[in-house]
Amino acid sequence: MEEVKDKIVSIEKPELLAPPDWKPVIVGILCNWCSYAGSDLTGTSRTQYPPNIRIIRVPCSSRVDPWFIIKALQTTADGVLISGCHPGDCHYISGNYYARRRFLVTRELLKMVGFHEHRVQFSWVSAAEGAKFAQVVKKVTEDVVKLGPLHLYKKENFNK
Amino acid sequence: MDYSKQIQDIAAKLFADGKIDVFVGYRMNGFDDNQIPVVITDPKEVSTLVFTEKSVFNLSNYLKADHTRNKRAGLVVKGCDSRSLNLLLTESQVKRDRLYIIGIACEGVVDDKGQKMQNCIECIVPDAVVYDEMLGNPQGRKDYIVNADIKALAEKGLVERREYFEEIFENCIRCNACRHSCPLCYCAKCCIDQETASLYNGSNTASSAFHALMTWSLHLAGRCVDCRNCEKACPSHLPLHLLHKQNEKVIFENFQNHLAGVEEGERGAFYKYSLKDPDDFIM
Amino acid sequence: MSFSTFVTDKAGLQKMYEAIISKHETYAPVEKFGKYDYKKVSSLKECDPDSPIAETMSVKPLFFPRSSKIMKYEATSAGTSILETDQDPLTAQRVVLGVKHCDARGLQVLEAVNKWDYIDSDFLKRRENTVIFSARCDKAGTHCFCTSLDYDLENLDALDIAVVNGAEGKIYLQTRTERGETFLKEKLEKSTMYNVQSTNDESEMKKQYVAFAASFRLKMDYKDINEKMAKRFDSPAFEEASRNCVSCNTCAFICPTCHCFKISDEKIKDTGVRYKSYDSCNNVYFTLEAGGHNPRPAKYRRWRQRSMHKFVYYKERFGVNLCVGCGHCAISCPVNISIFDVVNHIASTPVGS
Amino acid sequence: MARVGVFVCFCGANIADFVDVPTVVEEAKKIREVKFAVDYKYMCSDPGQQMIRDAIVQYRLTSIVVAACSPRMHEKTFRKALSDAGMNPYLLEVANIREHSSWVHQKDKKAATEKAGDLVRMAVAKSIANEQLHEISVPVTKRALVIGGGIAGIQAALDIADAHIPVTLVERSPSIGGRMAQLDETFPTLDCSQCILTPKMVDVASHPYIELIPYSEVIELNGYVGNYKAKIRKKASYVNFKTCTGCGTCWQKCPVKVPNEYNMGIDKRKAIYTPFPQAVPNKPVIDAEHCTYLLKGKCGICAKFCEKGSIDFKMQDEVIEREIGAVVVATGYDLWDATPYEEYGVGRYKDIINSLEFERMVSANGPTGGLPIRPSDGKVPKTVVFIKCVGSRDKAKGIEFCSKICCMYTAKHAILLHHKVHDSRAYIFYMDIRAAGKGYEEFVNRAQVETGAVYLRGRVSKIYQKGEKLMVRGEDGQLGREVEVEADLVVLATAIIPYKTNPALAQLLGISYDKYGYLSEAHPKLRPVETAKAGIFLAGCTQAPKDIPDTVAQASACAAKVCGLFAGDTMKKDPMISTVNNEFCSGCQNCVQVCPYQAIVTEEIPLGHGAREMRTVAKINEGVCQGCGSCVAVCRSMAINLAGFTDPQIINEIVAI
Repeated sequence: MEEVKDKIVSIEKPELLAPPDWKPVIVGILCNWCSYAGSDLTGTSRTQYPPNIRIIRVPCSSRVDPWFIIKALQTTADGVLISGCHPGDCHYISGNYYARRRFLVTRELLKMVGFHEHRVQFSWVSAAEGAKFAQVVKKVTEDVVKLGPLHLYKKENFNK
Repeated sequence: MDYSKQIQDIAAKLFADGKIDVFVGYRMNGFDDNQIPVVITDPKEVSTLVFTEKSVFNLSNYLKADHTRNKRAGLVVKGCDSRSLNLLLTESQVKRDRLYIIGIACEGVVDDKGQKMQNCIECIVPDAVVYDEMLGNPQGRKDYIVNADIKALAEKGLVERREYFEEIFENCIRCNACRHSCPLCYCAKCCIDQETASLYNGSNTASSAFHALMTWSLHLAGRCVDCRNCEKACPSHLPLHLLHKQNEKVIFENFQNHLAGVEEGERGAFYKYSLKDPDDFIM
Repeated sequence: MSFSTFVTDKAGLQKMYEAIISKHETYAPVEKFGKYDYKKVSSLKECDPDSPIAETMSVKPLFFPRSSKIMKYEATSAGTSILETDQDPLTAQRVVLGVKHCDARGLQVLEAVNKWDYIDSDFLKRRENTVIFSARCDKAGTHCFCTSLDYDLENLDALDIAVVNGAEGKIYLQTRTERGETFLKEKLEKSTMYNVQSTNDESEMKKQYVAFAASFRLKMDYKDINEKMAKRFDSPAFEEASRNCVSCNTCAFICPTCHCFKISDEKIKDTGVRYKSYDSCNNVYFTLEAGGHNPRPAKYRRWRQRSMHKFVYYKERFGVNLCVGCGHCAISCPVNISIFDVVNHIASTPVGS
Repeated sequence: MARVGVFVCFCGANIADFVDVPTVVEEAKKIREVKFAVDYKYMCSDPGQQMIRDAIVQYRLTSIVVAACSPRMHEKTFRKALSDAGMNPYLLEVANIREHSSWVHQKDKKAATEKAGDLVRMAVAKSIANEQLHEISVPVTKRALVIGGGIAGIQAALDIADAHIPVTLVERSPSIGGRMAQLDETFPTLDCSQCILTPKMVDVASHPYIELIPYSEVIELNGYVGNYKAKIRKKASYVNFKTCTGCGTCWQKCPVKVPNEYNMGIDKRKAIYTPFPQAVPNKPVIDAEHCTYLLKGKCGICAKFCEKGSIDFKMQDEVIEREIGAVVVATGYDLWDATPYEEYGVGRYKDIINSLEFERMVSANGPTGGLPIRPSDGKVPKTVVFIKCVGSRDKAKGIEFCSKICCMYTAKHAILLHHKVHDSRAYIFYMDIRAAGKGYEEFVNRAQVETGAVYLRGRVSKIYQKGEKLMVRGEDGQLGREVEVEADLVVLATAIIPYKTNPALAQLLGISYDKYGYLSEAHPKLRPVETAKAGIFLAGCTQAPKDIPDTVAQASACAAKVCGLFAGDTMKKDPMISTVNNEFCSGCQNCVQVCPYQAIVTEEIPLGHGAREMRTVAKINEGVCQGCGSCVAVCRSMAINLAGFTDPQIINEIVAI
């Protein structure tokens, strides 16, 4: 478990202090053929990583509508990780190329409206890269812990 | 820039030749020197048509309406308007053979206060890209300029930007005027209004506004032609162009200088890809 | 009960406003992106009680919020329980500064429907606990036509305290309701710093009203407008008039009298919030039935509904027009459609054509 | 209202040791829609599955959540359990609490338990939005198209046809046979290549279920698995095959001489020719690029001498269509052009040849009558240097991969050289000897012992001419010194690469290929025969370098796949594909753009009820859609949804965390 230090502020709203028992929630959206298989490999090889990520399976990174990211940020997520096959390895030939374009634009737009760039991160993890998946999750979790809780445009009834 | 006479003549001739059922143009609003769009079905009204630097509204928006969608229509388009019209053609929303397009080599239009609009100052494609007839002297393609507001925003800190945009989303009243006045928002039912989305964002709160505006701007990313119909329609005067200009900048700089609707038959930036697209932001 | 009139000057009025702001929960037009909206203020510097009418939003959201929380609930296997209801009970008195006459009149018009078969106690309570100071309207805007409707400037009781410009920098304060009378009296008793004098001379105010009434560009004879409209339900003029409309809904969202709303649930995990939010009859989905049938699929039908509701149905039911002539719709409309022009045009078309 | 059953697995100690399973069950029970929750030691065991089946009936459950191992592991097992209980199998959701929780958070049981609880909550939320899905049946056209008439194509065609399934075999050259027909003897048994191949070629020609279309190419493939439509262009042969007897008078009389491709250009053929004497079909074609009559309108000697009048100079290319259900691609290989090896003098020295040229020389029906000669002076070489890995395993100049067969055929060449020129000596420069295969190691040993071939481990650094000889300078890695061999002939074992038209072919077939041009298999280990596009299979060197046994094995595997595909009248397909809601579709066709399988077409529907005006909407071709969801994400109006991964399902998951 990532240790939460006693004074963590939300980077976008420095006036807000994180509660002492705050634990970040990271929404991970993984493509079925590479990254989800890679995350399974992380499990089978018992590589440990921080427990803050909640994984959602989609068939391909091209299935990820930027809308999902917005939705996650509005509700449950302090951070979002989206992972797919390496370029050229897409199970569906070209899905990740389309996804890559959308991700770049979404990321830059979110950055402009005041989200820290580490709130939403992307990775290519192949089915063989169990160790890389663990590293990616570790990095994203560490980043988000540094950023503190996300308080932007949250739904009123969201309280975790 | 005054093509009122020419447009009146062309429209009259089109009606006389039986080539069109409706003509979409501008007329004086009747109380000050500003203009409003007009949809003409009666040839007698042709004399009310005007076109000057006060002809601001993007008329291609009217092509998605019932009374023009399946009719033979004549309309006037400036550079930016023609780009959105081009996209409507590419995305099969209107049929080219039903349209008679009067293209304008636009010298820029002015807002209510007589100031040249920002999008005209930064205009890249002043001449109509699709037309049957061109009025004015074509000026050719201009260089891409990064929007001044975007440049200024980029220099601000994270917290400052957040505060600025928080005000935008808080002042949004969710009337959806931006969407309805956008020529490229022609969906049968907007995703924002559909159950899947509205289930969590039906309210008019800042959070819902954030969701709606962000989704909207991403759906227009690589398609928005910067006509600013949305801003003209916004009752809260929100600087909505920021969202679009930011996307436009990222797309232009990273995806082979893509500009929406400039080339015939070219779709939005999200419907194609290049192997050379940036990859360095991905772990 | 008799109401009183006072006279003061700009400095006095400002001092009084400052005192009110420091004491009460006060709302006033605050500028953002060139548009004024009524927001809670903590000093007079933040706001402008004399904001230009063309750039000021309606005061309606303070009484009928754009989105109000009906309730917050929790649903688990143990059952469903309501955690909170009623967004703001509003028990303390609050003050709104700089409300346009027409806008205040809109609230009065709305009271009728809120007191009708279902009593919207939230709306009524909010009105009950709010003291409204009017803005100093002295020149009609381009799209203003409030005087053309059944509306008496001189005896308007929709606002609590009328603030009117007089000659030579004089400013008249006139109480119009009991609430206003009590509030203002109490203020004036406590302090003498506002240069306020009681007066019986209303002639200057009257002169001001006359000048104001003369400044209107738009004028129409409203007396038989309801009858004329009612006869022209089938008029093709609706179709013609609606042609320019882009169905953007702005008119309804900024209208001081429109009160259509929708109910939506936002549920995350076990907790949900039920909101009541603005909607517009201009929206094509407003009348869509669950079975898929839409009684008002065409734009002109929705248009007709909106016009008829404002000038026929509401009048029949409550005796007043659901339009106060503020012109907000025409100002905000991206293609400058004015309901004044439309109604006038329709009323002037031959019946049955 | 939804009634969800939650089944949490201990997986022995795998989950239970690191996740507090009873707590997970208690957390699940708090969710409003959960009507039943239980844990068990092994949910995938028979008793475990029985618990699910019983609970479905007893608690009238509408969807099931199993919290256990990865769905990639046991999703199918549990789906079957649902079907057995009479429930739609797609109402199952699996919460992966083993790979994603217990195994990766072994040091923090509290956090792992909390996470497992969240994963269950997400799966429950998703399952509420699950819909009943039904496997899709697609009708099948029972005819296979085999592209390429080499040994891979021949074998696949014969095996498929033997199962009484019609086959259309398309070959680009005038005769089938391919590379194998050019070989002399084959390793490791030294069978005569022609002797074992020609009977198969004849079988192809005479098989009632095989339609052989030589001298033609596939130019278009539309449709989807089971329902493809192929367009094949038959190149004009200018010879009427129906009347031609193959007597041979025409090519004897033809005055035009052209380098003979079959013999690697060592000798000449005529402008009207059959590639080799045993060609199938044994009918000549006219090479339009060289025929004097076709180029200049004069000559026509062949027509004058043809007794049957079979020559038809007016013949045109013809495009024919075939409806087929599956495709086997077997386009074979080509040799890499070794020109980048400047230090070897490739192109400058005539006496440097490649292995196929050597193969033709030593072949009994070859241009030199089976004797290797020096191209420069026609003398029989005494000292022959063979250089392996020319282009292969050389990232800098050539290609990174190993061509796999060169070790073996070079050993064979050494033996053949020894057989043909008894007093010769072979020097073989090699990097490694890769002789993995039945009898292969023995064969290499035999080459060394029997022929006295000198194996030198090392790269050749330079070849230069010295008088008539070629001096080959290289390194003997075993002795660690430089060696120089005075050679009469140098044979390069150049890398083998896919046929140059492979990328174009892959594009027209809609399958992927790698950077070398090899067509990509669906999975390198478990689906080496299939491509990512259903119904298209790969055989032979079009997929990767292979020797004959491997090629034949893969071709037969293709045949088995094709036969399996055609086993029923319809095919079953996963129902997790996209669907279009016509009400919301605005017909922008952006989905058509992004679909990698061309699975989206458009259709015209009435604008409204009974309207005459039509509007365009997207339509998903069920047979083609593979369920990637690219179209869903680009559909702005949310008219498209992907069954099994719909927007409501994913959003439910996101907000349930």
